[in-house]
Amino acid sequence: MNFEHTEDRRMLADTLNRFIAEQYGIESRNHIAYGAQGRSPALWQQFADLGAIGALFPEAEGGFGGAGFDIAVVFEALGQGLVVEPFLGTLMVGQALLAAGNAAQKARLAELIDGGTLLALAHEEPDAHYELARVATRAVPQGDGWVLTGQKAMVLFGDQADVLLVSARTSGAVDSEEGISLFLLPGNAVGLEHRGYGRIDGGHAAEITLNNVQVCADALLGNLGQGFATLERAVGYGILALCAEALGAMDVAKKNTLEYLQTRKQFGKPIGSFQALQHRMADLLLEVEQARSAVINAAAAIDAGERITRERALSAAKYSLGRIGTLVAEESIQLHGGIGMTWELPLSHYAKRLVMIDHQLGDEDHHLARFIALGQPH
Amino acid sequence: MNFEHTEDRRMLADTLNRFIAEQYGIESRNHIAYGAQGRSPALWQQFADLGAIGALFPEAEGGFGGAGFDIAVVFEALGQGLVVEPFLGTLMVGQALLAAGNAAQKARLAELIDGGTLLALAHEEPDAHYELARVATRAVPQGDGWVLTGQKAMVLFGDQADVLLVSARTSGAVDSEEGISLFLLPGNAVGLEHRGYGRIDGGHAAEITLNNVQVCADALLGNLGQGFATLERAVGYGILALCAEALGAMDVAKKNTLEYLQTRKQFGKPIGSFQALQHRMADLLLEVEQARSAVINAAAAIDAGERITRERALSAAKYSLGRIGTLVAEESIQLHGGIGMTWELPLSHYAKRLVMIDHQLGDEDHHLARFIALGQPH
Amino acid sequence: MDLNFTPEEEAFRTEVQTFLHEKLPAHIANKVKAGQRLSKQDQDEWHAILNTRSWYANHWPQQYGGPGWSAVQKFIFDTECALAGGPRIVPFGVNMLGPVLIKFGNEAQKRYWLPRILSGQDWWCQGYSEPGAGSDLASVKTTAVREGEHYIVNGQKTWTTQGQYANMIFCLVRTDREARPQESISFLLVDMNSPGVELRPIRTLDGDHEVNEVFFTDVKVPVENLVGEENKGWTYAKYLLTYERTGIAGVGFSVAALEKLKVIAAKVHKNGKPLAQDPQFAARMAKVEIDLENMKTTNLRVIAAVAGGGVPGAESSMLKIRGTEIRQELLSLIRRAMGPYALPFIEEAQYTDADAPVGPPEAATAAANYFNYRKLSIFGGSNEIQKNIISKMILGL
Amino acid sequence: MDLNFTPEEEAFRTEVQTFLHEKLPAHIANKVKAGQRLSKQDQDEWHAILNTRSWYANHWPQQYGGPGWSAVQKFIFDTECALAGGPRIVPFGVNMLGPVLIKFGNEAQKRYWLPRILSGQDWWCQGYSEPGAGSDLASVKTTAVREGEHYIVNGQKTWTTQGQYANMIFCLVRTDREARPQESISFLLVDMNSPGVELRPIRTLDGDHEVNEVFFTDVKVPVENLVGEENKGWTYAKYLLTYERTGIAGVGFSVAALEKLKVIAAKVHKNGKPLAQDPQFAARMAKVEIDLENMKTTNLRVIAAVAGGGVPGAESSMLKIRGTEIRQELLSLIRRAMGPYALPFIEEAQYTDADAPVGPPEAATAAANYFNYRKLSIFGGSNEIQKNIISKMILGL
Repeated sequence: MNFEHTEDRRMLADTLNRFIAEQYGIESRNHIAYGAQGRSPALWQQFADLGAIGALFPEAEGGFGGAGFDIAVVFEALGQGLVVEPFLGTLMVGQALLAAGNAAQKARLAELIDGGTLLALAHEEPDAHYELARVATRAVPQGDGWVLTGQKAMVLFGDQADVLLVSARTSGAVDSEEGISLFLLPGNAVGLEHRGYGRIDGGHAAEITLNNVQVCADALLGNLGQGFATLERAVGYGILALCAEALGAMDVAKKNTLEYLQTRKQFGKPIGSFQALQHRMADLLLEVEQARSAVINAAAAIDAGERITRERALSAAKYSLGRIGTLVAEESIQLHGGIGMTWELPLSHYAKRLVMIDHQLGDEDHHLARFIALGQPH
Repeated sequence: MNFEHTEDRRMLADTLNRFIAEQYGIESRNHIAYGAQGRSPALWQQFADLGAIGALFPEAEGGFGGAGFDIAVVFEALGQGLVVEPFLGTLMVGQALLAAGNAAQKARLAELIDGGTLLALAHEEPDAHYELARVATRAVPQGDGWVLTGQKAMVLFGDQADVLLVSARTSGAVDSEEGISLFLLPGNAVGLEHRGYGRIDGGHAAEITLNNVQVCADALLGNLGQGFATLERAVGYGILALCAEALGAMDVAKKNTLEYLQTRKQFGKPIGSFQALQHRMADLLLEVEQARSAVINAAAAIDAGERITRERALSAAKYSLGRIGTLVAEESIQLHGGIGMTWELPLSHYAKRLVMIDHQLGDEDHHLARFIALGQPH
Repeated sequence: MDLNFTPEEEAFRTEVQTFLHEKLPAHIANKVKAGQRLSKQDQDEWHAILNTRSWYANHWPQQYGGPGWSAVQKFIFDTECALAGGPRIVPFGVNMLGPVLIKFGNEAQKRYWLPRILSGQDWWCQGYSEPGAGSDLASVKTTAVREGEHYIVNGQKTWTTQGQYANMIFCLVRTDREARPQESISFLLVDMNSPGVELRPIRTLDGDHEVNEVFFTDVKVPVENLVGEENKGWTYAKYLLTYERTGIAGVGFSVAALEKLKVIAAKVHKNGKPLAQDPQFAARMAKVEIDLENMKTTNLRVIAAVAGGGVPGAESSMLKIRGTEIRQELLSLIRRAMGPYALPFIEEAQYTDADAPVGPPEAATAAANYFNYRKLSIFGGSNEIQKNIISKMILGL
Repeated sequence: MDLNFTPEEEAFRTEVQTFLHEKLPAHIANKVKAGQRLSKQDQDEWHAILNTRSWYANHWPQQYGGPGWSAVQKFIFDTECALAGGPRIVPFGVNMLGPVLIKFGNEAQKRYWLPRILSGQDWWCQGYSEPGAGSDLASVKTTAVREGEHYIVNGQKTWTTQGQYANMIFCLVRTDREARPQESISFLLVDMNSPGVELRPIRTLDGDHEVNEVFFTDVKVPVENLVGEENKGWTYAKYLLTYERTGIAGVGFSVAALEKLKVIAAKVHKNGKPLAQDPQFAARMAKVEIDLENMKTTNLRVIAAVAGGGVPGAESSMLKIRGTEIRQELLSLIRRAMGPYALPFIEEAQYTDADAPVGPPEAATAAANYFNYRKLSIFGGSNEIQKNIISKMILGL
């Protein structure tokens, strides 16, 4: 047993933290995050050059990491800096390519690691509400290829992506795990419409409409109708990433709140001398340490163990980080008082991100229910 | 709108409180509650003489009350005094007699109000876990009457009751609301076995086994197979009573805890001067006031409104009092520290009663689920 | 003990409902129901409509233009208004300053200022909080020094809600630097257009501009703008803070929000079934519904006690704490119900329907309102301060 | 970063499992699994079995008869023991006094007392708490006045767990009335059979007799029973309280309790379906299971930090708080799962199977254990005191 990161990972974290502190300070970050694109292609390129993308993928495929703890280290640093660049989509689509891609498809990975391609996962749909198997978008065979029709919701940077990984149903009922196929589409495919928008916590996303989009045979990723397992694996990486990001963000929120309690005075005393606030801060600290353990459990599980064990650890972590992230956000604001609600204070942006992470890839209720369902005898 | 009790009810409460303070102080109470019978027939008779039983039933039937607020006033006083006498069974069976009894059956009410009969509701069964419609006990016609076979769980004073109101299935599936019939049985019926025991919070109960118990035709209460509505109504009164009892008990627990915080010193100061404890006490106070409102809502609803409205208010109250009662019990003990766990301190018995009330007639989870189910479109 | 409203009260409810049905403009009600922000024009319009029936200053005695309502009537009015989508009455002039003037102002002040409040001629804002003071209102640093027939005011106020609409501000100022805080504060009315007054917006985390900082640099204020006596302002300030706090639980707001939530939970689907049938979400909804049902009665009990001659002291702190908790929980649930659609943020959709929201219509404001209303447990005396008050007053700790 | 135990540690786990399988008496394991109370004989028997392998004093260095285990090994041992139904080792002699004697006792004391602990010849209890002192241990009032070769002890101790089995008690006593508390306390070993020692049982709310009051009236204690230096006892007391606190979370207990709860929830039916399928109950179970999974790793992280040379300070307060919360929640759920059958109370069924319980077998002890274990958050430094410690040490508040 060993709870220290390897030397390599510590160096990676240091490098990222330094780069973010220098280039991605809160003012730059807000400028980028709430700007027209919701991201900075220039800084994204620099992240790639630093190896932040490569760290998400194994050496055998051109990266230099790819283990659960590599991903956790990268996203924890991104969370500390509230980085809004398209890491999440890159991780999920990249892992899907790795898991199910043919040689030609895997070959895209190099470009991806270089930061040259912007990838987006277009999977969730308006009525799914986090249920992974719910796919109403249909792919109908036509000639050598397929025609795709349907709607995709809240696709991260879906308005700017070079390539979208789209899930579509080729058979089965609308909520069946069987019959889901995955397709790689260029962002500018004919019939693909998008409505882009900013997110309340910064960054961009888009609604995607597929109006009889024609794709060739080689657009199919993996086996026909067998896309669910690939999807679950890719989204599992996304869940781990979001959990680690939340951990990074809550560490900053906690630190800011602690400093505020130590320095802010009211009724002539630092407000941190009030016992009721001390005990709430102690609770918060305890919860953050439990959240840290949940991330460690998820990072360890993603590389080992059979499906049920792995997915339960991921759901346990997403439930924990969702619940604790919202708690940390709300308590941090409350302990700050009015100033905690101002745009000017970095804390408020951390609070927003922490709450909104619970709205991505399944909220605490969803993952608690999933944890229970996965634990039932089959 | 008026939140004052009538003069009559205030007098009744005063009388009961005085009597309990004089005759049912905590030492006498514990002697009675944890004694061989778990009750005091002599004091029960005095309660009857004071009108405490009569207050539970309407004037038209020989009582002098019977409204929701009459019942609440009586049981709140009983809760303040931790009285273990067989009021609950008396209320529920008495109300069932009122609702569904024929002239001969109703005639028993006078004796009941005089304290001369000990009644028990024998309804819940081992696998029901609070589900009201679950009745596996069967009544099979034989000659003019019926033969009853089955098991009844946790029947209050079931080992000492003169008369038991027993639910049994005469048709329908085991969990159907249709097909439940109600029978009045003498406590010494042939084939009726009981195993009596003390309860952890004082008072007695018993497991009842019905081994081919033969009853005559006139034992049937109400219409054959239509007992559910009567049962629901009777248990509704029981729920209101338990809620009011819990309110009375939590007022005492709160008062004791407050006094302790004011007088007990640690590190040279009254522990009530520690802000973390102050805030928890403020929370407790707030919860108790919400509990009080829940009892008022239930008492008002039981006399008015159609079934769904009434039963939702009752479930809302039982959920509230279950949740808040347990909270008050746990916090009261915790704020007292070690002394709060001692048998010698009255508080510990209030805490036990508060927690165990949640195990009677449906716990907070059960009533939350019931509140939800009753609110769904039918 | 009787939970029913009297026939007169029920008739009043009908009267309010009819009024709202006839007079509440649809363009305003739609915005309120959608959780959108209102413009100054919207608010002025609604105030004027209410004032046609003396219902705007509904906390005022009849002699000053109020309706002379009981606390129960106010409760009924607030609830019906909220259910119909009527906006909250902006409280600064009519509900805060008005009662102080009526109780402590001189005749000239009452004659001059009260009608201007009713007519909407003056839009008031509040100069209570100062930077770094938080809920410690007695630590006022803004000074007012008497020079002939004027006070010269210097200092800074903050968290001034809707100050950008206001032409007048009522302020707590320090008029004696030597005495202890409670004996050195005065209550002063300041024209926002005076030279030396500067307003700077504070942007909140949801991107909105609702609160402001107000700076005073050698601002000349005529002495007739002093309310009551010099150095007695702390008394008036406390009166203002505790006046008519029986509506503080915001039950009307919550009842309307719960109704909205139920509609959403029946409409939003999770994998083919309404969210209302998801066990965890249903439990969250039921818990807050029960808490609200209890709170309604708790609130009415406090109102009845006040009507019976009691004084709402720490009870209003209880209403404030649990009332805001319930409102915040309801806004959390609306946010949660949106699923991934809580993330998109079209700033314009906060104000107008011109820019269609992404996802269900309720999604447009769900997250922003959730964040915005974190203020409920902070402003107006934070919930922590309310717990201190309960400890002192009810518990005697 | 690697969460796996080493092959050596896994081999150790197997060794422990084999030992438990072979040596743990069934009559003891059954009682533990049923949540029944153990007799002194049961506990003595188990201690002696462990001591055949030097596993009884498993916190001691090898030179004194301990196994020289790492913190990880202790964690594995505790978890496997709990899962197998092995009783908790009674800590007072072996885990509390032992380490103090080893660190601060003189050679004669070590030679005399340590073997008697191992053999079970002495049964120790703890004389720390005093009436009215609660978690404020420094406010010791029991006095020890030196007279020739003896101390004369007067005063009272309380919450003395299993004092009725003990022949020896270690006490904090005040040996200087003038100096401030931390410089006037001494650490004294007292024979319970000395004239003037009186033990009175305290009955707890669950009807049990587990804790006691101990009264000292002019009790003569030989000076050689003083541990370390006079007036330095506070240092030893604090050492005792903070020594080896990495097991304080009680993860083993919780893992076993969760397993028991799952069995119960699969077996107990609510209207025809296992309780495990009731959405609200399933959610309660899942929440505590996840919290426990996280706590396991939190605990191992602290253990690893200690192994790496760190000192468990406030971290052990975190383990104490959340560890006891989890244990109490599991006991609550077992109580809840019993439904109405939580109410029957057959006192004898707490101790023996002779009197069959009412309802499912687990019902016999469910409510009583729930009430009894409210102590977890009170004794051993209440959870409130632990939060104060966290505030001071980690937060610097």
